[in-house]
Amino acid sequence: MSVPLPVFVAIPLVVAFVLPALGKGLRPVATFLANLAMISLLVLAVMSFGDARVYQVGGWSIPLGINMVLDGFSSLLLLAITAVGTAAMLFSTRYMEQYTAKPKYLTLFLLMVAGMNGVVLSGDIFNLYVFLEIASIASYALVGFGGEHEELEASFKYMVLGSIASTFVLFGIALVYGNTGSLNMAYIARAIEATGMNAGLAFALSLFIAGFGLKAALVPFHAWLPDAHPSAPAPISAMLSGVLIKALGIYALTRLIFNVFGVSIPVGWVLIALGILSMVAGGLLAIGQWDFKRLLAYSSISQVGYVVLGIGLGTVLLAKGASVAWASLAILGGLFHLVNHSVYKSLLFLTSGAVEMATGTRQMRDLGGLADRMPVTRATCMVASASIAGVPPFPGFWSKLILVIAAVQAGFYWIAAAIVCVAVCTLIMYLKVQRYVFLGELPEHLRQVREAKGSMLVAMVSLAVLCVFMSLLVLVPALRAAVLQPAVDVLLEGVNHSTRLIDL
Amino acid sequence: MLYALCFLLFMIGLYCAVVKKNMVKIVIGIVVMEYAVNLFLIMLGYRTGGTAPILSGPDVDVATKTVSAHFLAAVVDPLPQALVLTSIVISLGSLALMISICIRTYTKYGTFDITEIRRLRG
Amino acid sequence: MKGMTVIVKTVSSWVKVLIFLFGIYIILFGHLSPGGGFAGGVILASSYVLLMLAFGRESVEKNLPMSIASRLDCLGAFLFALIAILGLVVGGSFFVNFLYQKYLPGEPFALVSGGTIPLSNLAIGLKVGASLFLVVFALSKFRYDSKSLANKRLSERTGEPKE
Amino acid sequence: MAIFYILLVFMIIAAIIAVETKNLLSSVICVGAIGFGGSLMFLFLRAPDIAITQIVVEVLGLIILIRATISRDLTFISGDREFFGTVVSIVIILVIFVAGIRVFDALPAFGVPVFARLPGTASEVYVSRGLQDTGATKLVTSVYLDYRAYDTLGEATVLFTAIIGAMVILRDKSRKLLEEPDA
Repeated sequence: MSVPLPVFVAIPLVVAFVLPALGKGLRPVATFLANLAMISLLVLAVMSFGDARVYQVGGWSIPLGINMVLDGFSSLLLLAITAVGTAAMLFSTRYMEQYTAKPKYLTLFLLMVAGMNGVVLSGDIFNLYVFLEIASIASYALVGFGGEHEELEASFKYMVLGSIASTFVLFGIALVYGNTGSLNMAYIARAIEATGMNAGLAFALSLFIAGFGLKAALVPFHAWLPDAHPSAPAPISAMLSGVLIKALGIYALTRLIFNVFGVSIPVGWVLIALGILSMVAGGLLAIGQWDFKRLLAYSSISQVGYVVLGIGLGTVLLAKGASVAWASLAILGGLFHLVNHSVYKSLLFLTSGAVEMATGTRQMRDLGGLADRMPVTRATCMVASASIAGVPPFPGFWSKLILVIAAVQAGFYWIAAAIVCVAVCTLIMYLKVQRYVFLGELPEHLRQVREAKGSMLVAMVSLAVLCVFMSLLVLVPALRAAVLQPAVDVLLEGVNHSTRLIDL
Repeated sequence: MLYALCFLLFMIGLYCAVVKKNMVKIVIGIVVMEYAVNLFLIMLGYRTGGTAPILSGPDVDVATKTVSAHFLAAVVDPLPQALVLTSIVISLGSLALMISICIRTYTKYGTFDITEIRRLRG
Repeated sequence: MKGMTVIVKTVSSWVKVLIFLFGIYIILFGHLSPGGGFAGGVILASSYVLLMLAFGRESVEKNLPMSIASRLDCLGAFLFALIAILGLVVGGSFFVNFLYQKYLPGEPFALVSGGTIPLSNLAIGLKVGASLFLVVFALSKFRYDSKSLANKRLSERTGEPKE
Repeated sequence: MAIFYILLVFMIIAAIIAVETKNLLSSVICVGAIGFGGSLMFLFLRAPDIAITQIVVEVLGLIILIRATISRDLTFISGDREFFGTVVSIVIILVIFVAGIRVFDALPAFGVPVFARLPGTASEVYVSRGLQDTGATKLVTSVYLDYRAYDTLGEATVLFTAIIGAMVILRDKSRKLLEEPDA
């Protein structure tokens, strides 16, 4: 049975609209409903995985109405969003007891998920903008959820930069509409193919790169991320670092570049430059951090750099007309790293939340020796750290290896060298995390610390299990062909992809 | 030329949002940017000497629900207007949230000056 | 805040009704003339904002408590989503205008025309009115707190307590 | 045609005053002037719907903005951020402006809508078949609530999100002591 695509947006929306109206006595019901919504979304995402279809909202034929598109790329993102979202929601069931206004938190969480689902499923650029705004505004409010000095400051900074980014995107959309007369991605792609790029479209593309680059926190635009991500409650940090910057930033940018504007060499080099800058700067800045969550946030910038680098490498190779196999390899590496990062970075943020909740601090200087007190948290953190640092059997190793191979094959040895160097940086910073948080002497004030409980453990352990088995995605050819290759094919097909889907 | 003036308005807003250090000024800059984009979208749909996209009695054949050729040749583009309606609402929503954050920050820090609101290390 | 003078109170209690009616008119005729659910909803909200400015927060709180406004907000949004889902159930596609296409074609220029469009306008009007009232109401809470805070800050700066 | 130039120049002047004035309240009032200028502009651009929406939103937006400025001691924060950053930002903005100003040549001349120039766009159908398809005589509404109603759902959700977010931010107490974990 094929699931109607609007369901992915409608379920979280309707539940979100109902939750704030529930009375005080119905708090457990609200939590249950929110969890149920997330789990059903996950089930639906798994069920509809591998489909490729177009849904015409309102029954209007394509240029008239809005269409939603499900293809390999969007189903990959959809799966990541719902999986991480379900884990984060489970985690918040207990974690968010320390804050007030839990129903509003659940509402905002679901709205953010609805926004991200809307973005990855949209086939219409203005619709993409609207859902981008839903997800962004929900995340601004969630960053400030704590209501204390740091949270508010981070939230304001994030909101200002995010709003500027949204305005850039809207301006770009206006320029695209003025030049092509259409808002549908496939129609725009066709129009651009027919007339070629002109100054207006090029400017629109640079506005998109700046706007979505701000949302993805690529390096010249990264100022908000190291403040915003640590300030949010831990499950929200997991969502923000794990999927939000990818769905709103990288997904949207990649979709527009590959399937709408078409690849070109300058754009590819811009992406590579942004990727390498983010990788190096994020990695170097992360090592010096002593705040657990802040270190993770800087490391997110660095890891997102890998993804953008892989995609940029693919862009350059495709635009040069070099062998498709190499481009495919680079993109595969980038996308695999994207999925990996969404799993292990959200797991890391969840463990940081568990540590913070148990000890009341995030400063690594004040922590230490938690390995005996919190064995499960320690084990999950270990898995995630090993994975992100690229220790061989774990998935992070394979995605970095693929990127290095792709760079070497394409002849960009210096890029391969940069990847390896930043991987060493990453290894150092996660050794530091292990050393200062879980090993060493247990300070006096932490003797009473207890392991996290119930739903928090379930969420962390399930993500850790997922993280261990992710390597199979690339090692087993059948799985790779079923999960990652469709997404890569969507990007390789370029501007013809959206047109072909419409003509189906 | 009109488009360029509109772009100038956008840039003034961007300047205000990037350079000023008063939180409310920054918000004002963003509001100005949003005005400029809305205006730009509507200007894209304008037709010199056109009519508003609202049907009135003489334009419509009520029985067949068809529209007169005269109206078709004169009407401005309705699509950007629908888009701007959406984007105005979005900017109102984000304005409300931004001002809430400003006021709340003010009650915590006692100032609107972002150079004094520096608990977080850059 | 106890509100303003008697003149202002009397006038605004009359004008409020007119504004409210105008808002409803704008919403109902949204598919025929300029206006629509959003503009009408803002006008509805502004009638309550006027009341709040003239009579003070407390009297408005009695008139329309925040919990009810919040419920109305949810109800409006839910109704709009419901129209969309009914389109999926009845018309076979999300957001299909099933009323117009199947049951109620209506005459052009009539109040009852356009199928689900007037209903959507009503839902949006309800939602927008309630939510904007809520936000202005919530923002108005902070007036006095912040004044005392500014004094506190000033005294911290100059080093001597004020008042 | 001249009216557009007059209004736009008026808006730009108001924007410059809003940006540069030291008094926050006058700045907010100038934003109101930009908004009303824009509303008039929409009216002359044959978009009465947007004009009405703009006016009512303007009024409410001003109320919200003034809430942020009234009875505050520090409405007179002047000056910019640190010098170096300011210079860099200004240079970047100038570069974007100079780069961007040429892109408008590629657009059709002002006064020619896109759908009149390119055949087969959606707007063409909206105009000719909008009444037949949706039954609404105001074509903007037929686009807004029927053809592209999904956007409108998103828009209503944005407002909902923003309001819930504002209430979350403005709540009195945000943390509570966790009850002792039941061991």
